[in-house]
Amino acid sequence: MPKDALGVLSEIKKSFITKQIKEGRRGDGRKPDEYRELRIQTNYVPRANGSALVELGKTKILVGVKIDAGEPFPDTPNLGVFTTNVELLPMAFPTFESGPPNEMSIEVARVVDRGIRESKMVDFEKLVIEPGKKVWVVFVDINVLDYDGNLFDACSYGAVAALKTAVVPGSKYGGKDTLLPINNTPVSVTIVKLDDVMVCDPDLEEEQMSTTRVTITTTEDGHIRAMQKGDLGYFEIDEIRKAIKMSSDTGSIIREKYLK
Amino acid sequence: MPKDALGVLSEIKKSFITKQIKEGRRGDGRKPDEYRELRIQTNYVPRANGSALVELGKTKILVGVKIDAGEPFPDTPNLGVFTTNVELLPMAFPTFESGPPNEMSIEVARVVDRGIRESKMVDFEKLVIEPGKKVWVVFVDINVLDYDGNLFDACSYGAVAALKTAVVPGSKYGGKDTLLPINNTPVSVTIVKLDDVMVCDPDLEEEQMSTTRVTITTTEDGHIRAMQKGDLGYFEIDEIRKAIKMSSDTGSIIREKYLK
Amino acid sequence: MPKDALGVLSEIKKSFITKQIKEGRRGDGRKPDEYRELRIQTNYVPRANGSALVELGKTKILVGVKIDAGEPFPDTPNLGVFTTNVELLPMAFPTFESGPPNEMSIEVARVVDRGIRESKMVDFEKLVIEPGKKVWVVFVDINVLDYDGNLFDACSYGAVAALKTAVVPGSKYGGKDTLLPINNTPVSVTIVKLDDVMVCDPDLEEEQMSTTRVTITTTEDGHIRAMQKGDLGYFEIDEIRKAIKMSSDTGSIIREKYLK
Amino acid sequence: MGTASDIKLIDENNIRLDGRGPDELRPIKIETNVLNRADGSSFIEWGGNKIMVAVYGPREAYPKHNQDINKAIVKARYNMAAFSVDERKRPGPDRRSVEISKVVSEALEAAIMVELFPRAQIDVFIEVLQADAGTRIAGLTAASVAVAAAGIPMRDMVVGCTAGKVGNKIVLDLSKEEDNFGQADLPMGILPKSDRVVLMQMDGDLSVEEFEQATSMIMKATKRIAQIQREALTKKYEIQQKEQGE
Amino acid sequence: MGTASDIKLIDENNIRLDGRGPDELRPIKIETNVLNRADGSSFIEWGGNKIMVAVYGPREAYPKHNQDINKAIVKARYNMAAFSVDERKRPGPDRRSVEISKVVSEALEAAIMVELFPRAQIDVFIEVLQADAGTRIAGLTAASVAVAAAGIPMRDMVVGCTAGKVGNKIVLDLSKEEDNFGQADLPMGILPKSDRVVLMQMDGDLSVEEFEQATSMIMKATKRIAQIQREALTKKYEIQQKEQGE
Amino acid sequence: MGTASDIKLIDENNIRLDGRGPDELRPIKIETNVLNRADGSSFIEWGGNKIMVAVYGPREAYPKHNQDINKAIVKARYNMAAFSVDERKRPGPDRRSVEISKVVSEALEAAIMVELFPRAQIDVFIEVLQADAGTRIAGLTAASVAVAAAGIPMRDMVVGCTAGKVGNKIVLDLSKEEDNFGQADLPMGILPKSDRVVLMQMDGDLSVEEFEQATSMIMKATKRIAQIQREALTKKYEIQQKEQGE
Repeated sequence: MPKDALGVLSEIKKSFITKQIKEGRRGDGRKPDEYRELRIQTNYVPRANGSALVELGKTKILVGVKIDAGEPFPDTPNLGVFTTNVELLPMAFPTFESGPPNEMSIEVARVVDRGIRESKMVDFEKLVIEPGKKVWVVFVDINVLDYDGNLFDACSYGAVAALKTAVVPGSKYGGKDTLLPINNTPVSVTIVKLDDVMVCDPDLEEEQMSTTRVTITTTEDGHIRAMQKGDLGYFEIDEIRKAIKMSSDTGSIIREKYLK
Repeated sequence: MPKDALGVLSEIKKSFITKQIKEGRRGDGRKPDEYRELRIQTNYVPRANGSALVELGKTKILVGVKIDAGEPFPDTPNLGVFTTNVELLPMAFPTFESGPPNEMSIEVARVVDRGIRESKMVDFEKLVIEPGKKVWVVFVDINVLDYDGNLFDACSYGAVAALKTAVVPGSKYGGKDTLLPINNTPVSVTIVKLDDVMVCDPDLEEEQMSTTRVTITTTEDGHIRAMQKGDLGYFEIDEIRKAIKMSSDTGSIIREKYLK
Repeated sequence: MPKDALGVLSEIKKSFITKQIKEGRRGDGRKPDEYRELRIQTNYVPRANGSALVELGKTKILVGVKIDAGEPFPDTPNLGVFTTNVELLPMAFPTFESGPPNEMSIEVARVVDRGIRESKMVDFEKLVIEPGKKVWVVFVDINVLDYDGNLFDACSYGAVAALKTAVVPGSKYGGKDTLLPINNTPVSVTIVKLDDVMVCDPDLEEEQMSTTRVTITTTEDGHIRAMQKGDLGYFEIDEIRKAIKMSSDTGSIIREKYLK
Repeated sequence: MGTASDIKLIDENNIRLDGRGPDELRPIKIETNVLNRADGSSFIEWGGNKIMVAVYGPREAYPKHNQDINKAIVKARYNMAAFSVDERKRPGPDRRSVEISKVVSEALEAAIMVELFPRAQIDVFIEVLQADAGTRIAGLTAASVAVAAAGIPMRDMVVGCTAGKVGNKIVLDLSKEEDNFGQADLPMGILPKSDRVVLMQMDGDLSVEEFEQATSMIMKATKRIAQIQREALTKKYEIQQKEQGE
Repeated sequence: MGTASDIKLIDENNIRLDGRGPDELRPIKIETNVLNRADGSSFIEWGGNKIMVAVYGPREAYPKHNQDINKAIVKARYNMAAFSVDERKRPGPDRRSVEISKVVSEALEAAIMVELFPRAQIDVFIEVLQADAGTRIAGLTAASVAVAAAGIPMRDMVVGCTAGKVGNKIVLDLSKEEDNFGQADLPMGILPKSDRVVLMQMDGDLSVEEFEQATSMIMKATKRIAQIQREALTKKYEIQQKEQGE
Repeated sequence: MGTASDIKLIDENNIRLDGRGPDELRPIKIETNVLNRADGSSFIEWGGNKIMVAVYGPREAYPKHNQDINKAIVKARYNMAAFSVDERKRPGPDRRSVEISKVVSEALEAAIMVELFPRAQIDVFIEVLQADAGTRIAGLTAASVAVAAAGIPMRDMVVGCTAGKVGNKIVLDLSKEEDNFGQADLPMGILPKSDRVVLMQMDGDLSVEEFEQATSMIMKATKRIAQIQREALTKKYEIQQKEQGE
């Protein structure tokens, strides 16, 4: 996280936020398990095979899915290919620079990718055109346009929403266009610790103040499909238990409300 | 343009040049529409399939053309492939550095490429060996050896001269060697504005003093095939009209004299 | 050589070493033609097709050989492919940095490669699976773990030892595993000049003090197969003669004792 | 320009494939302040193009040896999203986008009062989210709005517009098919107050007369586009004033 | 996780392919000070994994603008030798190793008293010489020993350990086959004195109950691994004291 | 070295494919001051080789942390034009050119009075425009002339020359065919006043006797080549003096 990008938070502001959070209130008035206003607009880029513009508070990302025929990996000849890429566009934040993916964008991309892959959301076995030779290759490209914290969840929601509405362009090869085969809906929820209080969906100020972070992705069955602890601090086992519950509960709401 | 590479021009020199140019004279005594001494030596590198050493005043560049069989682009299966590359060799100027192409070398390469491509100088339809599978690939590599301004024109003349004498090495694949099929001869002329006076073929001092630049490529029929305005200033529409005429007139002379 | 990596040698230490060497003694008590303690442990990485851990004094390197089927080079359709790569791991020395190969690692890799290739140690004609189409590709990857001088010889001994025990994995393609076909055993010996005294197998202190360096690779027949002079100084022809003899004599001992 | 095709791009009644007349623009919509983090931003829809622009600065130029002691440097970066075109584009700059970034930077710098900000840098990030022919001039048009929205003083706006030749006729604002199969393409960047040309590229085949015709078409369209720019900015100021009024 | 396979990874008697029971670790051996040049070093063999770790620092952070005026920064670099895996790996970092380097750096920094060394940098180079499942947690375990061997003060050691799910059963310390064909993988980094979690990643499918079971298995194993770490370090100190005594 | 071939490179009368005797050089021609911008320059034709060299410096070494407080550093960059060889070469350095740049830099530094220019850098750019065997020693020979033409003080010139083995015979100055199909190649860089060796590489198969023979052939040729270098420089001085005289 770019701690000092906008100038480090002033000590006064910090102690104010700390005091508030101990009383259960967050800077913007949210409760600990409350996520920011979420807006998802699918099919924002008709030229893509699937797309979604996501606004999570003031964080804004755009996901485009491109699907084309290609070769399978040698070790999985009967599965479609799936790749996830995150671009931290320099427009999104004063210190983001153009260039190859860095540590931060790679971590976000891999955590989003893992949640989708491990939940078996997309039925890759149905994405084979000619076994061992030709399969559908699904590219998920995530562009971060405006950064105000919690890229993990914003990018994950965008990828899931774009995939759920994505079309396999079979007509390009003499077949029919079909929806991408989807099995279930993974939802990721990211939780940070602010002075021992755990809150979900941190904005940038909270990210800068937090000591540690965990992203937990669950599916409809309440099972955990992917986790990623990050940042310098630690969690007690009990705190992880609490985080899993928070992710599962909040995740259910988000799934129902935005990712049907 | 590397404005301060040799130290910025002194103010005294600048005002002298400005005064002179208002009286219609340039630093080296040329008239506004007069190009520098031009020497083109083709077949300078016999190991290449075509080559030309160009001296335009003190600017010196060497073009080598390599032609070999390769795959066509998927969207143009029945056309030969053509690529232009410019290397600003570090030997050519104190601030040129080795490394991948930069903004300046890319712009020169693309403007040279565009003039040749858009004029339909080379008959790419005749460069097909096996339709959709195998075509002739033409590499134009331009090495800048000594830099004293106006790379656009020097590189363009070199590329045109090298292509006009280039041999398609059919004998390498059991056929016959033939000349590259050529339809016409595009000529690029670059014009800069020195305190509202438009002059062609600027040397480095003039480039450093100029406020803006335009490169215009025309063919025998007097038609415009490519244009590129560059640098920070502006042109009035009337000035562009004048530039087109200057390019067409001077271009005709150069075509007759050096690029037959 | 990283002259000032650990701080430049103090002048006192330098003049002490110089004085000693004029009396025929080296810093660690060795004679001029004496190499440091050498330990070679082959098959250190069973997952590789061949491997060797080499300790030459306090220099420690690990070589892994990977052999797999691949395409031959177009100009040598009936020969196996051989590549040598040296990684100066940042763990090996305070100023080594991760990143693409630099001048130093490329020179070491190329000198090691040349010694093996020019001595015709490996019988590449026997590494053809299907002429012109499929051959065995031999990758020699050398990782420098701890650096105390004379990488040329340490890496060369490791590569030779690993290749001599390497297995061609024919069983992977329905055939049998066989030993890599080996004809002979090149031995490289590196010699530096310390104030006009020539010593072999320099440690880092000696490298830092030496004025020039030569690496000479010989085979059982006493023939020279590869040489590389390096560093800023010079050799008299007579000194080269002496170096060749030193390399051949010391090389014979090392071949007998460690590379059988 | 000029890949052969049997498509008839314009008919005998001068009606183009998408129903437009020769001198008709595609629909254009500009919004400002669409991003929170940037100092200024804009979003343009021009035909099927969707382009977002963010401006940061003036801020200290970095690295320092790039600073100009007399003025700000303007660095535009034109970039296409991987999914913005039919075939997925690999992320990162290619030679085309390097060239466009250069000419767009130069066009903007001609309009911005760079002499007010010595040693500074003004970054303009142009992200093409969906591409549909004419991205460079749509991006330039939006960039000019974003610079103004960032409160950076300008001598004039910059308006981008293209004319071209299809079926031997000069037409305004090429569509994707016209761009792919047409005979010439002339993108220009104009300062509308003075009709000065700050960006011009051309490829294809134009006689001098055709060039005149194309230029005059562009010059007229420029006024209309400048009006859309002004409205986008006015709307912004209205909102700001309301907010201050509350 | 979860590539389909007919291999039966665990049988009805809870015996795993390599003969281990569900909560059994593979053999682990740690040595310290295996390198001369580094400030601290260690070598771990864990099952078929062979991993070498070198520590340099605390030294001045470079480039300077990376310095933190309040503490040292910890930069771990996880790297696989080209020959460490079945198919030769091209040298240099890939996306997986960038991610592992990041989470391992963060886990180590949580244990090191970084506040003692403002503006400094501690480099930890983790070189996987042979890979056999669980390289990141074996590397983390060895890295912690190497940092201690370099004499850098730590609040606690960091112990890495993995649990996973195979054949619907929770097992400790996945083998290569279990990693390739299992149902879940949960690598953790633990501070053994306090049971705090400083590294955690998971992929696959775990119910909440299975997560509990896996975590408790890891916590127990942590004590055993911490003991091996201590022994490796004690042996080192014994040798040093003998040397000083002589 | 040593790709098998049926070509007979030298016949029973010791006549080589191109008609030369064993100790005969190919034609060599050197010109100086062929470039305007560089501080010194030269052009060499050696057989079919065409190589241009430019020298810049001594100038302040950059970046600063590369400066040597005791002497100038010499950075030669050997580079082949894309069209200089039979198959087009991709622009940019490959491993071969990195190695050649290194040994050529070292050879030149041994001859230049670098101690006169602390903290400085001398750049030597060697561009192979057409390659025809022996480019590194032709480039070194020309580089030495370009350094002298730049007015940089040298202890001695550096002369490059190659001997090799073809058809079991030692011959001077290998041609392209001899280089491709011969048995050994021994390029050397010599200071002609002192016969000191500042560059030496070898690959192939040479007995000690053959090495002696090759070396003595090179040493003799060195004198001839040094003479050509001197003449190229003298011509330059003549021209300069005439110019000054006018």
